[in-house]
Amino acid sequence: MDVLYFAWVRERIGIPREKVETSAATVADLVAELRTREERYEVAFSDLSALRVAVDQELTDFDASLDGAREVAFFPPMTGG
Amino acid sequence: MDVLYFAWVRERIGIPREKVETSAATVADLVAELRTREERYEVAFSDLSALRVAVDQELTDFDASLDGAREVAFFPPMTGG
Amino acid sequence: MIIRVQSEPFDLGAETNAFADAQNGMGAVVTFTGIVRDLPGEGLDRMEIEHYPGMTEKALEKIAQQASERWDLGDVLIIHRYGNLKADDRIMMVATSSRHRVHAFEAAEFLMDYLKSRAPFWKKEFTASGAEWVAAKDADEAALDRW
Amino acid sequence: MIIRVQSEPFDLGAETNAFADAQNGMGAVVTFTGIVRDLPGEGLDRMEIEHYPGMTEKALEKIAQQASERWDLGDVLIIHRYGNLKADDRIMMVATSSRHRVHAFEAAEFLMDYLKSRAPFWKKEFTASGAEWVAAKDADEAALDRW
Repeated sequence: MDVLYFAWVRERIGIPREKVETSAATVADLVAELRTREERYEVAFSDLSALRVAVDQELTDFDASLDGAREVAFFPPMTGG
Repeated sequence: MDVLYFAWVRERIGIPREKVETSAATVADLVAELRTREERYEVAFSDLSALRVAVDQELTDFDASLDGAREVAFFPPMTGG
Repeated sequence: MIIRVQSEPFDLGAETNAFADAQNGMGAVVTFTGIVRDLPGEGLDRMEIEHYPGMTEKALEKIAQQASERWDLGDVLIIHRYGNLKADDRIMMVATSSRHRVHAFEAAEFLMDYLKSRAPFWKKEFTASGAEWVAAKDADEAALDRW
Repeated sequence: MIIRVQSEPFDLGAETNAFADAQNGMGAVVTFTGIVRDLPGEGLDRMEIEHYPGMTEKALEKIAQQASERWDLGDVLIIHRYGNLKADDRIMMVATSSRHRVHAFEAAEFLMDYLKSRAPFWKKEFTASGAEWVAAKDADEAALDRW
Protein backbone atom coordinates (compact mmCIF):
# COMPACT_ATOMS: atom_id res chain seq x y z
CA MET A 1 0.00 0.00 0.00
CA ASP A 2 1.25 3.49 -0.83
CA VAL A 3 1.25 5.83 2.14
CA LEU A 4 1.60 9.54 1.39
CA TYR A 5 2.37 12.46 3.67
CA PHE A 6 1.80 16.14 3.01
CA ALA A 7 2.74 19.49 4.54
CA TRP A 8 4.07 19.27 8.12
CA VAL A 9 3.22 15.57 8.32
CA ARG A 10 5.61 15.03 5.42
CA GLU A 11 8.23 17.19 7.12
CA ARG A 12 7.97 15.39 10.46
CA ILE A 13 8.12 11.95 8.94
CA GLY A 14 10.84 13.09 6.56
CA ILE A 15 9.57 11.47 3.35
CA PRO A 16 6.69 12.28 0.99
CA ARG A 17 5.62 8.66 0.40
CA GLU A 18 6.51 5.07 1.10
CA LYS A 19 5.32 1.52 0.46
CA VAL A 20 3.92 -0.10 3.57
CA GLU A 21 3.23 -3.82 3.95
CA THR A 22 0.27 -4.03 6.28
CA SER A 23 -2.78 -6.06 7.09
CA ALA A 24 -4.40 -3.17 8.98
CA ALA A 25 -8.17 -3.31 8.63
CA THR A 26 -8.80 0.40 9.18
CA VAL A 27 -6.96 3.70 8.93
CA ALA A 28 -6.77 3.79 12.73
CA ASP A 29 -5.11 0.35 12.72
CA LEU A 30 -2.57 1.56 10.18
CA VAL A 31 -1.84 4.63 12.29
CA ALA A 32 -1.31 2.41 15.34
CA GLU A 33 1.18 0.29 13.37
CA LEU A 34 3.07 3.33 12.07
CA ARG A 35 3.31 4.88 15.55
CA THR A 36 5.19 1.86 16.85
CA ARG A 37 7.83 2.16 14.14
CA GLU A 38 9.91 5.17 15.08
CA GLU A 39 9.82 8.35 17.11
CA ARG A 40 9.14 10.53 14.02
CA TYR A 41 5.91 8.62 13.30
CA GLU A 42 4.91 8.83 16.96
CA VAL A 43 5.42 12.61 16.79
CA ALA A 44 3.58 13.06 13.51
CA PHE A 45 0.57 11.02 14.64
CA SER A 46 0.47 12.20 18.26
CA ASP A 47 -2.68 14.31 17.78
CA LEU A 48 -5.10 12.77 15.33
CA SER A 49 -7.53 15.69 15.70
CA ALA A 50 -4.91 17.79 13.87
CA LEU A 51 -4.80 15.33 10.97
CA ARG A 52 -6.95 14.47 8.00
CA VAL A 53 -6.85 11.28 5.96
CA ALA A 54 -7.72 10.32 2.40
CA VAL A 55 -8.09 6.74 1.17
CA ASP A 56 -7.63 6.35 -2.57
CA GLN A 57 -7.81 10.14 -2.90
CA GLU A 58 -11.15 10.54 -1.13
CA LEU A 59 -11.35 12.31 2.22
CA THR A 60 -12.53 9.94 4.91
CA ASP A 61 -12.37 9.18 8.66
CA PHE A 62 -9.87 7.31 10.77
CA ASP A 63 -12.30 4.43 11.22
CA ALA A 64 -12.55 3.92 7.44
CA SER A 65 -11.84 0.44 6.12
CA LEU A 66 -8.64 -0.21 4.17
CA ASP A 67 -10.16 -3.17 2.36
CA GLY A 68 -8.89 -2.96 -1.23
CA ALA A 69 -7.22 0.41 -0.61
CA ARG A 70 -4.15 1.19 -2.69
CA GLU A 71 -3.26 4.65 -1.41
CA VAL A 72 -3.63 6.29 2.00
CA ALA A 73 -2.61 9.91 2.60
CA PHE A 74 -2.16 11.82 5.86
CA PHE A 75 -2.06 15.59 6.07
CA PRO A 76 -3.12 18.58 8.18
CA PRO A 77 -6.41 20.45 7.61
CA MET A 78 -6.34 21.99 4.16
CA THR A 79 -5.68 25.68 3.52
CA GLY A 80 -6.47 26.26 -0.14
CA GLY A 81 -8.23 29.19 -1.73
CA MET B 1 -39.74 73.74 -10.88
CA ASP B 2 -38.27 71.24 -13.35
CA VAL B 3 -40.39 68.13 -13.78
CA LEU B 4 -38.69 65.15 -15.46
CA TYR B 5 -40.18 61.97 -16.90
CA PHE B 6 -38.36 58.75 -17.68
CA ALA B 7 -39.05 55.48 -19.51
CA TRP B 8 -42.75 54.83 -20.26
CA VAL B 9 -43.80 57.85 -18.18
CA ARG B 10 -41.77 60.00 -20.59
CA GLU B 11 -43.32 58.20 -23.55
CA ARG B 12 -46.90 58.60 -22.29
CA ILE B 13 -46.49 62.27 -21.47
CA GLY B 14 -44.56 62.83 -24.66
CA ILE B 15 -41.73 65.00 -23.31
CA PRO B 16 -38.66 64.29 -21.18
CA ARG B 17 -38.91 67.43 -19.02
CA GLU B 18 -40.80 70.65 -18.56
CA LYS B 19 -40.92 73.73 -16.34
CA VAL B 20 -43.99 73.71 -14.12
CA GLU B 21 -45.27 76.71 -12.17
CA THR B 22 -46.82 75.28 -9.07
CA SER B 23 -47.48 75.96 -5.43
CA ALA B 24 -48.06 72.28 -4.68
CA ALA B 25 -46.94 71.47 -1.14
CA THR B 26 -46.27 67.78 -1.75
CA VAL B 27 -45.52 65.43 -4.61
CA ALA B 28 -49.07 64.12 -4.37
CA ASP B 29 -50.42 67.66 -4.76
CA LEU B 30 -48.24 68.15 -7.84
CA VAL B 31 -49.50 64.88 -9.30
CA ALA B 32 -53.10 65.98 -8.67
CA GLU B 33 -52.41 69.25 -10.54
CA LEU B 34 -50.73 67.51 -13.46
CA ARG B 35 -53.59 64.99 -13.79
CA THR B 36 -56.09 67.78 -14.38
CA ARG B 37 -54.05 69.18 -17.26
CA GLU B 38 -54.55 66.75 -20.12
CA GLU B 39 -55.52 63.17 -20.89
CA ARG B 40 -51.86 62.08 -21.35
CA TYR B 41 -51.03 63.14 -17.77
CA GLU B 42 -54.16 61.42 -16.47
CA VAL B 43 -53.06 58.24 -18.25
CA ALA B 44 -49.44 58.44 -17.06
CA PHE B 45 -50.42 59.02 -13.44
CA SER B 46 -53.44 56.70 -13.31
CA ASP B 47 -51.71 54.09 -11.14
CA LEU B 48 -49.32 55.63 -8.64
CA SER B 49 -48.32 52.19 -7.32
CA ALA B 50 -46.58 51.67 -10.70
CA LEU B 51 -44.60 54.90 -10.30
CA ARG B 52 -41.60 56.09 -8.36
CA VAL B 53 -40.61 59.65 -7.62
CA ALA B 54 -37.37 61.50 -6.90
CA VAL B 55 -37.16 65.02 -5.49
CA ASP B 56 -33.87 66.76 -6.23
CA GLN B 57 -32.45 63.42 -7.38
CA GLU B 58 -33.25 61.52 -4.18
CA LEU B 59 -35.83 58.73 -4.19
CA THR B 60 -38.76 59.63 -1.97
CA ASP B 61 -42.50 59.08 -1.44
CA PHE B 62 -45.57 60.74 -2.89
CA ASP B 63 -46.25 62.47 0.39
CA ALA B 64 -42.82 64.15 0.36
CA SER B 65 -42.75 67.94 0.73
CA LEU B 66 -41.82 70.08 -2.29
CA ASP B 67 -40.64 72.92 -0.08
CA GLY B 68 -37.50 74.30 -1.75
CA ALA B 69 -37.48 71.55 -4.38
CA ARG B 70 -35.99 72.42 -7.75
CA GLU B 71 -36.40 69.12 -9.60
CA VAL B 72 -39.03 66.39 -9.43
CA ALA B 73 -38.78 63.23 -11.51
CA PHE B 74 -41.38 60.53 -12.19
CA PHE B 75 -40.53 57.10 -13.53
CA PRO B 76 -41.42 53.41 -13.31
CA PRO B 77 -39.63 51.00 -10.93
CA MET B 78 -35.99 50.80 -11.91
CA THR B 79 -34.50 47.89 -13.84
CA GLY B 80 -30.75 48.39 -13.75
CA GLY B 81 -28.04 45.82 -13.27
CA MET C 1 -14.41 54.07 -4.90
CA ILE C 2 -14.76 54.17 -8.66
CA ILE C 3 -18.17 54.87 -10.25
CA ARG C 4 -18.53 55.09 -14.00
CA VAL C 5 -21.74 55.60 -15.97
CA GLN C 6 -20.99 55.45 -19.66
CA SER C 7 -22.42 54.58 -23.06
CA GLU C 8 -19.16 53.04 -24.31
CA PRO C 9 -18.38 49.35 -23.85
CA PHE C 10 -15.90 48.46 -21.10
CA ASP C 11 -13.29 45.71 -21.11
CA LEU C 12 -14.32 43.37 -18.28
CA GLY C 13 -10.95 41.64 -18.22
CA ALA C 14 -8.90 44.83 -18.20
CA GLU C 15 -11.13 46.35 -15.50
CA THR C 16 -10.88 43.20 -13.40
CA ASN C 17 -7.09 43.08 -13.73
CA ALA C 18 -6.73 46.77 -12.90
CA PHE C 19 -9.01 46.44 -9.87
CA ALA C 20 -7.17 43.36 -8.59
CA ASP C 21 -3.78 45.03 -9.20
CA ALA C 22 -4.85 48.00 -7.09
CA GLN C 23 -6.40 45.94 -4.28
CA ASN C 24 -3.36 46.52 -2.12
CA GLY C 25 -3.11 43.53 0.15
CA MET C 26 -6.78 42.75 0.48
CA GLY C 27 -6.56 39.08 -0.51
CA ALA C 28 -10.10 38.67 -1.87
CA VAL C 29 -11.66 40.18 -4.99
CA VAL C 30 -15.23 39.49 -6.14
CA THR C 31 -16.73 40.68 -9.42
CA PHE C 32 -20.23 40.51 -10.80
CA THR C 33 -20.95 41.12 -14.46
CA GLY C 34 -24.38 41.59 -16.01
CA ILE C 35 -24.73 40.55 -19.64
CA VAL C 36 -27.57 41.24 -22.09
CA ARG C 37 -29.59 38.05 -22.58
CA ASP C 38 -31.11 37.21 -25.92
CA LEU C 39 -34.87 36.69 -26.05
CA PRO C 40 -36.41 33.32 -26.88
CA GLY C 41 -38.30 33.13 -30.20
CA GLU C 42 -37.73 36.03 -32.53
CA GLY C 43 -34.66 37.21 -30.61
CA LEU C 44 -33.52 40.56 -29.30
CA ASP C 45 -32.68 43.24 -31.86
CA ARG C 46 -31.27 45.54 -29.24
CA MET C 47 -31.67 46.74 -25.69
CA GLU C 48 -31.85 50.42 -24.87
CA ILE C 49 -30.94 51.55 -21.37
CA GLU C 50 -32.25 54.92 -20.26
CA HIS C 51 -30.92 56.60 -17.15
CA TYR C 52 -31.26 59.80 -15.14
CA PRO C 53 -28.00 61.73 -15.55
CA GLY C 54 -26.95 63.28 -12.29
CA MET C 55 -29.14 61.13 -10.09
CA THR C 56 -27.59 57.91 -11.41
CA GLU C 57 -24.10 58.84 -10.26
CA LYS C 58 -25.40 60.02 -6.88
CA ALA C 59 -27.42 56.84 -6.34
CA LEU C 60 -24.45 54.61 -7.23
CA GLU C 61 -22.11 56.59 -4.97
CA LYS C 62 -24.57 56.28 -2.12
CA ILE C 63 -24.87 52.53 -2.61
CA ALA C 64 -21.07 52.14 -2.76
CA GLN C 65 -20.71 54.32 0.33
CA GLN C 66 -23.21 52.21 2.26
CA ALA C 67 -21.36 49.03 1.29
CA SER C 68 -18.05 50.56 2.43
CA GLU C 69 -19.52 51.45 5.81
CA ARG C 70 -21.11 48.07 6.33
CA TRP C 71 -18.24 45.80 5.30
CA ASP C 72 -14.47 45.91 5.66
CA LEU C 73 -13.62 46.71 2.06
CA GLY C 74 -10.46 47.74 0.27
CA ASP C 75 -12.29 49.28 -2.65
CA VAL C 76 -15.50 49.27 -4.68
CA LEU C 77 -15.92 49.60 -8.44
CA ILE C 78 -19.20 50.10 -10.29
CA ILE C 79 -19.44 50.49 -14.07
CA HIS C 80 -22.86 50.73 -15.72
CA ARG C 81 -23.62 51.37 -19.36
CA TYR C 82 -26.56 53.19 -20.90
CA GLY C 83 -27.71 53.57 -24.50
CA ASN C 84 -27.90 50.78 -27.06
CA LEU C 85 -26.70 47.27 -26.38
CA LYS C 86 -26.94 43.92 -28.15
CA ALA C 87 -27.34 40.39 -26.83
CA ASP C 88 -24.14 39.21 -25.08
CA ASP C 89 -22.92 42.79 -24.51
CA ARG C 90 -21.81 43.48 -20.97
CA ILE C 91 -24.22 45.88 -19.29
CA MET C 92 -22.45 46.52 -16.03
CA MET C 93 -20.00 45.20 -13.49
CA VAL C 94 -19.26 45.64 -9.82
CA ALA C 95 -16.06 44.65 -8.03
CA THR C 96 -15.20 44.55 -4.34
CA SER C 97 -11.98 43.79 -2.49
CA SER C 98 -11.60 42.81 1.14
CA ARG C 99 -9.37 40.99 3.60
CA HIS C 100 -12.25 38.56 4.11
CA ARG C 101 -13.90 36.63 1.33
CA VAL C 102 -17.31 36.77 3.03
CA HIS C 103 -17.14 40.57 3.12
CA ALA C 104 -16.19 40.80 -0.54
CA PHE C 105 -19.05 38.46 -1.50
CA GLU C 106 -21.71 40.06 0.67
CA ALA C 107 -20.78 43.58 -0.37
CA ALA C 108 -20.97 42.62 -4.05
CA GLU C 109 -24.41 41.06 -3.54
CA PHE C 110 -25.58 44.11 -1.61
CA LEU C 111 -24.35 46.41 -4.40
CA MET C 112 -26.22 44.34 -6.97
CA ASP C 113 -29.44 44.17 -4.97
CA TYR C 114 -29.51 47.93 -4.42
CA LEU C 115 -28.36 48.77 -7.89
CA LYS C 116 -31.20 46.68 -9.37
CA SER C 117 -33.96 48.53 -7.55
CA ARG C 118 -32.50 51.87 -6.46
CA ALA C 119 -30.36 53.16 -9.31
CA PRO C 120 -32.33 55.02 -12.01
CA PHE C 121 -31.85 52.78 -15.04
CA TRP C 122 -34.63 51.46 -17.25
CA LYS C 123 -34.25 48.76 -19.87
CA LYS C 124 -36.25 48.54 -23.08
CA GLU C 125 -36.11 45.50 -25.31
CA PHE C 126 -36.56 45.85 -29.07
CA THR C 127 -37.60 42.88 -31.19
CA ALA C 128 -38.90 42.47 -34.75
CA SER C 129 -42.45 42.86 -33.42
CA GLY C 130 -41.94 45.95 -31.31
CA ALA C 131 -40.45 47.34 -28.14
CA GLU C 132 -41.21 46.68 -24.51
CA TRP C 133 -40.00 48.15 -21.23
CA VAL C 134 -38.57 45.47 -18.98
CA ALA C 135 -40.79 45.11 -15.91
CA ALA C 136 -39.22 45.29 -12.46
CA LYS C 137 -39.33 41.96 -10.66
CA ASP C 138 -40.97 41.60 -7.25
CA ALA C 139 -38.05 39.33 -6.35
CA ASP C 140 -35.61 42.20 -6.91
CA GLU C 141 -37.50 44.47 -4.53
CA ALA C 142 -37.81 41.61 -2.03
CA ALA C 143 -34.05 40.99 -2.20
CA LEU C 144 -33.51 44.26 -0.33
CA ASP C 145 -35.13 42.82 2.79
CA ARG C 146 -32.04 40.75 3.31
CA TRP C 147 -29.89 43.77 4.18
CA MET D 1 -16.70 22.79 -16.26
CA ILE D 2 -13.10 23.87 -16.40
CA ILE D 3 -10.67 22.82 -13.65
CA ARG D 4 -7.01 23.79 -13.83
CA VAL D 5 -4.33 23.08 -11.24
CA GLN D 6 -1.08 24.68 -12.32
CA SER D 7 2.16 26.20 -11.09
CA GLU D 8 2.17 28.93 -13.76
CA PRO D 9 0.53 32.30 -13.19
CA PHE D 10 -2.83 32.88 -14.88
CA ASP D 11 -4.17 36.09 -16.40
CA LEU D 12 -7.23 36.94 -14.31
CA GLY D 13 -8.52 39.43 -16.87
CA ALA D 14 -8.08 37.14 -19.85
CA GLU D 15 -9.70 34.23 -17.97
CA THR D 16 -12.61 36.43 -16.89
CA ASN D 17 -13.16 37.71 -20.42
CA ALA D 18 -12.98 34.22 -21.90
CA PHE D 19 -15.40 32.85 -19.31
CA ALA D 20 -17.87 35.71 -19.83
CA ASP D 21 -17.56 35.37 -23.63
CA ALA D 22 -18.47 31.68 -23.39
CA GLN D 23 -21.34 32.14 -20.91
CA ASN D 24 -23.85 31.75 -23.70
CA GLY D 25 -26.88 33.73 -22.65
CA MET D 26 -26.59 33.28 -18.91
CA GLY D 27 -26.76 36.98 -18.02
CA ALA D 28 -24.83 36.82 -14.72
CA VAL D 29 -21.15 36.07 -14.16
CA VAL D 30 -19.48 36.07 -10.73
CA THR D 31 -15.76 35.70 -10.11
CA PHE D 32 -13.74 35.32 -6.94
CA THR D 33 -9.98 35.81 -6.91
CA GLY D 34 -7.66 34.94 -4.04
CA ILE D 35 -4.47 37.00 -3.80
CA VAL D 36 -1.36 36.40 -1.65
CA ARG D 37 -1.35 38.86 1.25
CA ASP D 38 1.86 40.31 2.54
CA LEU D 39 2.65 39.75 6.22
CA PRO D 40 2.84 42.62 8.71
CA GLY D 41 6.29 43.38 10.13
CA GLU D 42 9.16 41.71 8.35
CA GLY D 43 7.03 40.88 5.31
CA LEU D 44 6.48 37.75 3.27
CA ASP D 45 9.44 36.46 1.27
CA ARG D 46 7.32 33.89 -0.53
CA MET D 47 4.45 31.51 -0.13
CA GLU D 48 4.74 27.88 -1.10
CA ILE D 49 1.61 25.94 -1.92
CA GLU D 50 1.80 22.16 -1.71
CA HIS D 51 -0.93 19.98 -3.15
CA TYR D 52 -1.85 16.34 -3.68
CA PRO D 53 -1.62 15.68 -7.42
CA GLY D 54 -4.47 13.48 -8.56
CA MET D 55 -6.65 14.05 -5.52
CA THR D 56 -6.64 17.82 -6.04
CA GLU D 57 -8.22 17.59 -9.47
CA LYS D 58 -10.76 15.01 -8.26
CA ALA D 59 -11.72 17.12 -5.25
CA LEU D 60 -12.18 20.26 -7.35
CA GLU D 61 -14.24 18.38 -9.94
CA LYS D 62 -16.45 16.99 -7.21
CA ILE D 63 -16.99 20.45 -5.71
CA ALA D 64 -17.78 21.92 -9.14
CA GLN D 65 -20.14 19.02 -9.85
CA GLN D 66 -21.98 19.56 -6.57
CA ALA D 67 -22.38 23.26 -7.33
CA SER D 68 -23.74 22.44 -10.80
CA GLU D 69 -26.33 20.09 -9.33
CA ARG D 70 -27.41 22.50 -6.65
CA TRP D 71 -27.73 25.69 -8.69
CA ASP D 72 -28.87 26.54 -12.21
CA LEU D 73 -25.45 27.28 -13.69
CA GLY D 74 -24.18 27.84 -17.19
CA ASP D 75 -20.62 26.92 -16.35
CA VAL D 76 -18.04 26.73 -13.59
CA LEU D 77 -14.33 27.57 -13.75
CA ILE D 78 -11.74 26.82 -11.07
CA ILE D 79 -8.05 27.68 -11.44
CA HIS D 80 -5.69 27.06 -8.51
CA ARG D 81 -1.93 27.49 -8.45
CA TYR D 82 0.66 25.54 -6.51
CA GLY D 83 4.40 26.09 -5.99
CA ASN D 84 6.04 29.41 -5.18
CA LEU D 85 4.13 32.67 -5.02
CA LYS D 86 4.91 36.21 -3.88
CA ALA D 87 2.76 38.84 -2.15
CA ASP D 88 0.10 40.20 -4.54
CA ASP D 89 0.30 37.13 -6.81
CA ARG D 90 -3.04 35.63 -7.68
CA ILE D 91 -3.41 32.23 -6.03
CA MET D 92 -6.67 31.06 -7.52
CA MET D 93 -9.96 32.06 -9.06
CA VAL D 94 -13.43 30.66 -9.47
CA ALA D 95 -16.07 31.85 -11.91
CA THR D 96 -19.73 30.93 -12.24
CA SER D 97 -22.39 31.89 -14.77
CA SER D 98 -26.13 31.66 -14.35
CA ARG D 99 -29.43 33.09 -15.54
CA HIS D 100 -29.98 34.29 -11.98
CA ARG D 101 -27.54 36.49 -10.11
CA VAL D 102 -28.35 34.82 -6.79
CA HIS D 103 -27.40 31.42 -8.21
CA ALA D 104 -24.12 32.73 -9.60
CA PHE D 105 -23.26 34.35 -6.26
CA GLU D 106 -24.26 31.43 -4.06
CA ALA D 107 -22.49 28.87 -6.23
CA ALA D 108 -19.28 30.92 -6.17
CA GLU D 109 -19.45 31.19 -2.37
CA PHE D 110 -20.13 27.47 -2.09
CA LEU D 111 -17.15 26.68 -4.33
CA MET D 112 -14.91 28.87 -2.19
CA ASP D 113 -16.12 27.46 1.11
CA TYR D 114 -15.57 23.88 -0.03
CA LEU D 115 -12.34 24.60 -1.80
CA LYS D 116 -10.92 26.19 1.38
CA SER D 117 -11.50 23.13 3.55
CA ARG D 118 -11.91 20.19 1.20
CA ALA D 119 -9.35 20.59 -1.58
CA PRO D 120 -5.87 19.27 -0.70
CA PHE D 121 -3.78 22.44 -0.74
CA TRP D 122 -1.47 23.59 2.04
CA LYS D 123 0.14 27.01 2.30
CA LYS D 124 3.51 27.71 3.86
CA GLU D 125 4.71 31.24 4.50
CA PHE D 126 8.43 32.07 4.34
CA THR D 127 9.80 35.17 6.07
CA ALA D 128 13.30 36.35 7.00
CA SER D 129 12.95 34.55 10.33
CA GLY D 130 11.74 31.20 9.07
CA ALA D 131 8.84 29.32 7.58
CA GLU D 132 5.42 28.47 8.94
CA TRP D 133 2.50 26.38 7.71
CA VAL D 134 -0.68 28.44 7.53
CA ALA D 135 -3.16 27.10 10.08
CA ALA D 136 -6.67 26.21 8.98
CA LYS D 137 -9.27 28.58 10.42
CA ASP D 138 -12.18 27.27 12.46
CA ALA D 139 -14.31 29.83 10.62
CA ASP D 140 -13.51 28.14 7.30
CA GLU D 141 -14.68 24.77 8.58
CA ALA D 142 -17.75 26.39 10.14
CA ALA D 143 -18.59 28.08 6.81
CA LEU D 144 -19.53 24.66 5.42
CA ASP D 145 -22.51 24.45 7.79
CA ARG D 146 -24.25 27.02 5.66
CA TRP D 147 -24.68 24.60 2.76
